[in-house]
Amino acid sequence: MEALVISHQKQIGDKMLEGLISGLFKIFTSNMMNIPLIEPLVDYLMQIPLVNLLVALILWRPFFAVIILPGLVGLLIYLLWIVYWERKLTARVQWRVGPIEVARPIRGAIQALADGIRYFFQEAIIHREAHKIYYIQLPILAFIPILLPLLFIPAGNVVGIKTPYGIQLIVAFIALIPLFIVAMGWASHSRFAYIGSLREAFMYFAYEIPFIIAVVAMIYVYGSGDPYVAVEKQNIPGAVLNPLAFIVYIIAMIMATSRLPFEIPEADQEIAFGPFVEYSGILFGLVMTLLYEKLYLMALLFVILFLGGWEGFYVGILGDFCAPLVLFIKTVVVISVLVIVRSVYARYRLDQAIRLGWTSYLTLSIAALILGMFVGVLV
Amino acid sequence: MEENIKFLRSGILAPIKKWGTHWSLWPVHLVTACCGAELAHAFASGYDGERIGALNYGIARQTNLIIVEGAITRKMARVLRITWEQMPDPKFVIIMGTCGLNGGVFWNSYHLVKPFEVVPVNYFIPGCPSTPEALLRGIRQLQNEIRTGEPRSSIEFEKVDLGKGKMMPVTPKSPKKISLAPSIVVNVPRKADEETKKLADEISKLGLATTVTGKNRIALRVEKDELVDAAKKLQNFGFDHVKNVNVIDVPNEDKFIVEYHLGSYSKRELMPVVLNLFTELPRSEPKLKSLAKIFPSADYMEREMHDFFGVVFEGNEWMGRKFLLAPDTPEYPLKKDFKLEEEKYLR
Amino acid sequence: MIRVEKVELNLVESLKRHVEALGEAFKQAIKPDRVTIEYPRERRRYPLSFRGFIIFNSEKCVSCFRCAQICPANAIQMEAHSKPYPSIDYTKCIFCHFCIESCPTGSLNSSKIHDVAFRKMEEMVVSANMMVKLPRILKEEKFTVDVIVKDKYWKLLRKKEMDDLSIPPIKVEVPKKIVTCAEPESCLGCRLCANVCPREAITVKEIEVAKRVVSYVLKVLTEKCVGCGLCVRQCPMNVLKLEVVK
Amino acid sequence: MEYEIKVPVQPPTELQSLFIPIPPEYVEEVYRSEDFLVLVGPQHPGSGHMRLIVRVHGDIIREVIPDPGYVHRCVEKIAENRLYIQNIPLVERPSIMDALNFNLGYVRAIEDALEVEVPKRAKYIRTMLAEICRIGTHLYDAAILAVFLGHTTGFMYPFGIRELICEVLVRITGARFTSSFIIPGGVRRDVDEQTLKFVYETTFAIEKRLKSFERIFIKNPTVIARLKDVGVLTKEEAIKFGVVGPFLRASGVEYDVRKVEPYEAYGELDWDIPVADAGDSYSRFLVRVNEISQSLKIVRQCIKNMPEEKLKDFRGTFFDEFADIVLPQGEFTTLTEASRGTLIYSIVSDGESNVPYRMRMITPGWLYLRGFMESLKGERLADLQAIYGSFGYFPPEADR
Repeated sequence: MEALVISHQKQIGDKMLEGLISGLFKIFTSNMMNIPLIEPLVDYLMQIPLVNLLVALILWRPFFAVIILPGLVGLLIYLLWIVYWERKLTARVQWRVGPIEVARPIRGAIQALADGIRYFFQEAIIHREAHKIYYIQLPILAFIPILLPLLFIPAGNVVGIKTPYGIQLIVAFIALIPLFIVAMGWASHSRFAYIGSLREAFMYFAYEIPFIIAVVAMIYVYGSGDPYVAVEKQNIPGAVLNPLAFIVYIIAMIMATSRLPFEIPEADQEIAFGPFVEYSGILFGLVMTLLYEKLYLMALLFVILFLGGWEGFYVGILGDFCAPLVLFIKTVVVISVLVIVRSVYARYRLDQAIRLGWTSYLTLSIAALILGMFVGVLV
Repeated sequence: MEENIKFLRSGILAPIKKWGTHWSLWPVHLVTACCGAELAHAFASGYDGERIGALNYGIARQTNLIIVEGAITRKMARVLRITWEQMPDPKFVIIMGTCGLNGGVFWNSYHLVKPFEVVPVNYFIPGCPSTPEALLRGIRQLQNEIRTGEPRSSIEFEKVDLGKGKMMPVTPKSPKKISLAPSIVVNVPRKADEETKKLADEISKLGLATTVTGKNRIALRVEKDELVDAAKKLQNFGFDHVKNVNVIDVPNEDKFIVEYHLGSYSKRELMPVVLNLFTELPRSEPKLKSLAKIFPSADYMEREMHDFFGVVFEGNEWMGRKFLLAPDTPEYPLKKDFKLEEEKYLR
Repeated sequence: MIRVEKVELNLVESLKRHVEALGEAFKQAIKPDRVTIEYPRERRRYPLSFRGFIIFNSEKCVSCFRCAQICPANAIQMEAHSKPYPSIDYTKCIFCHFCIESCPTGSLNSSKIHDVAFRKMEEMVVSANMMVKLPRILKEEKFTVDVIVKDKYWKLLRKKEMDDLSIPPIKVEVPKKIVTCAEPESCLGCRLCANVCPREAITVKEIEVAKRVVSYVLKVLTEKCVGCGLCVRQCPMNVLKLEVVK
Repeated sequence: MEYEIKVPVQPPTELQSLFIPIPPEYVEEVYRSEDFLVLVGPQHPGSGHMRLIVRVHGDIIREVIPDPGYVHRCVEKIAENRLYIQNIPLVERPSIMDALNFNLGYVRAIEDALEVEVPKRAKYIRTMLAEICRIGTHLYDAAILAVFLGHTTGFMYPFGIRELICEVLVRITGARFTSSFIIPGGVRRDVDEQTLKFVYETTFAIEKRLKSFERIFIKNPTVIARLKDVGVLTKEEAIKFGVVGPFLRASGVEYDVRKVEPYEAYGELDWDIPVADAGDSYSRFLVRVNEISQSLKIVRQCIKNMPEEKLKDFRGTFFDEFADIVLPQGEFTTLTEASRGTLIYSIVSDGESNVPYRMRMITPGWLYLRGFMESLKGERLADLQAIYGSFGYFPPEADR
């Protein structure tokens, strides 16, 4: 009797599992990417039980957008590339070679990987006066505001969550990141970290308002906060539609991600990396990439708003994969050009940057807003 | 914990770790002395240390290599140790420059310590300063050591038999001749041009006895108590800053000679002139009034002389405290009774 | 006198300068004026006047101690081999090459070796018998780089060859000298000169001139004397002199 | 209206464990008055080998107390124990990029005492070398200033150009930095025509490269924004605190030892001293930039007017010629215009020993340290590095 009950329960369990799997499978397949290039392979894998679930999951559009491209995997590739490229480009401008000996045939392209591995295996020191729990948690928690915007960034029909307020949500989540940096500075309990946190907070005020106004100006131009509408309306790129907002956005990107000439919160020579002064080992590896990740998010939004988003070339054989790829390539190119400012500019002082932010820069952004309203009426 | 460390050192991931560490030796920014100039060359456009993965980086926490650039003084030794302790494991030390090895030209200095007694050292690089190539060679050797696990010098000397013999019975005399009873006169009159003589006469009219000690050099002797008055007079005359404060220790006459070299920036005709205002003090009670109030430019040099000789400049707020020297330096090292180690010519 | 004017930036001037700076950066990014010598792969060719590790020629050395005594860092100390020969302590050597300049016979010479890393301090004390031959150093290079300036433009010229690190010894033209006694009557007979001589070329004989009056005869074996001058410097009465031999 | 908030203040304990030359009462007083002590250096990316104890009120610097001596290597004491000739390498160590100026000053003091006449060709070679070192030092300082402002390209370019200067020095003297080339009565060896030609060509190459540097750093608006009107020393202040060299000239005083008391070949050449009136960090920097072009001019003139003359080669006789120099009794003071300002050697001799009885060496860094500290007062904390860089403060030079 008991055995029967168990087997019955087991049967019910099996059935439930089966139902779950088939339900999931149905969800995944209903919204699956269509890539002609790998179709034979996908077809083959789909016949293998369980593996087909995995394949379906990977090719499920929301999953693909968040985890693969332009999401996490893309982010990782971008990180390895940009850290290397920034060093290499800077070296090129500076009459030298840059990292090369690590892998000479590919011009040292895996230098960032070597540094990452070194960080990973290095001792992570938590010094005595730090607030231990927050000190360790914050670099990891800081990934939340990095990952959340990825949900709303669309690439063609590959999108995490589709909403007409996508742009506003992305901006809102990006605005969370400085909070974590300030908190890290506080948890570090060090003089320079303290000064650095203050600087970060001040800089936040300097760039955030013009940045939001620039985005709002573009929303006026397109008449909607929906990324799809924005991309659709860009027969002429947004950069031409509202060049003022374009300039404001570029400066905001530089300011928000602490690039020179606005590398004020970190200010290596003044306050020794400010909020990150005490971090070492893998924790420093995490916080060091934080601002690169922020740059990536802002550049994704930048491409969507000003450079026609995923509209570019279309290769039939890539199918749905084409749009994320175009978006990704555009983003990386934008950033790769942008990092040249590191080798051109000296650092502004905090008060100069804030004055700039609240006077000419704010004025420029308001002008961009007014222009955006006019253009919005016309388009 | 120890197991974990052991796993990291020799476990399955050890080769990856070694590879990462070996291509990512980041020296910390700890400039300790003048070899820093060559270090900068090694990491600047000319040699570009970044090629081999070494990126000069800001502070101790994020780096794993200390390059000790030359002399480590008693003051700096503490900082070196603190920096080394702040660095996360695994960490390495390279010493460049002879100052950091056995002192080089400063081998018998009273203010130097040997860095290899402060921190464990992986490689030593000779040279004063070491060339950028030598520094890169040091980093390269360290990379090889991390990769292969066996430390090696990059040079091999070939021995040639030169026979065996004895040193001669008498050690050759040192070339130094040092007078045992030196007589020190700082105002030896020397011939000079007319202008200097005229100027000396003019200054003499202020009621101060001058000697011309060369072209544009005038010496002026005053008594200890008259120093402040004389300085005020000279300030009104046009001398506006102190170029040098000097103390000469003459133990066999039991005196200190305290000199102030005055100059002028505001009067064109006084610009080339260096006026040596000096006075003598008994060695047992080396006290005099400070001139730092009249000439603020003398302030730091008076503090320095207090460090070196123990002369008390009354009125200078820094007296009784060390300024330039570390707290554990021998007392008043520039006095003649403090002797340095002598040279040896035989091994 | 040149008066440096105060800079006033207006918007136009400022923008112009921004463009200039960015333009320079982009120009370099596209066509860099690279000046890097990639050291482990290539080696800069230093001129023959370069001051590097010291090479020693034991045949010419007269053990005159000049190198040891002129050394500002006291890095050279004499070591007993068949004769006293200099040994160099590279933990102290500052490569000023006063020793080479002082050597009257040209037994010390420079080389182009300078890029050396030692593992231990003890290895850095180099005896005379290790300095005779050019030491072997680790070489990884394939190219040699010359710095040339041509038509106001600075270039690096790479050649696929290994640089010879030895420097041909420079001929020293110092006339040979030997020691003579200039004032034999002042001799104290302290025998310092005889004892300090590395070649045992001086003998001092005692002669009784009258009762309790002793005179000393100082004899120099001219064939043994190499004119190192140690005795001249040692003599407390300055009775010895170096004289040029024809 | 301000309310006084009474909070028990506890000065940080870590200050006691460091070697800090200020009394604990001072620390306590600072913390009671709402101020904050920031220790900058010696292990800090934006400081050299010295500690600055900065008392800040908010972001404004109230007072800076220097803590020098981290590179004090006792040159003066050691010099009393060495032969005159052995001191030549010693005196150039404090400032190795400026070695030949330091060397020259010391040798001139000996020559002044011994009244030696120097061959004219040797004088021209010395002048040329001194100016090459001056270019090198100004470039070095520009590079350090750039890196303090976070401008890495501004760091790399001057150091790239310095490679050429090192090449010139190594061809002439045999060493990249510390050449010990100038000796009493001349130079160690003659310079051949080919090298002189190379040096001549190099001056143009340097000029050409400096154009790039000018576009990317000197005229960069961000650099001007950081340096202009920062750390101002008025003419009166500069004189009062005894500032020297280009920093004095930047405050409007026309004082250059090479002009007021010409030595070597400076009296015979055609050149000018740049002077600025503003006294701020940017004019301190620009004065030195202008000096580089003047120095290049001097170098070219030296090579063009170089007299043909055979110089003595000291090889083999170096010891016999120089080991036994004995200076006459007295004190001999020479002023030299080193790159960063007036360099003073004052040698006291007893007339019998062949070592100096006392050698006083005052380096420019030590002389303008006071002015540097005064110029920091009232500025923002972030400007500390800008002012530091604009002074080109090099602690080994100041501490000796």
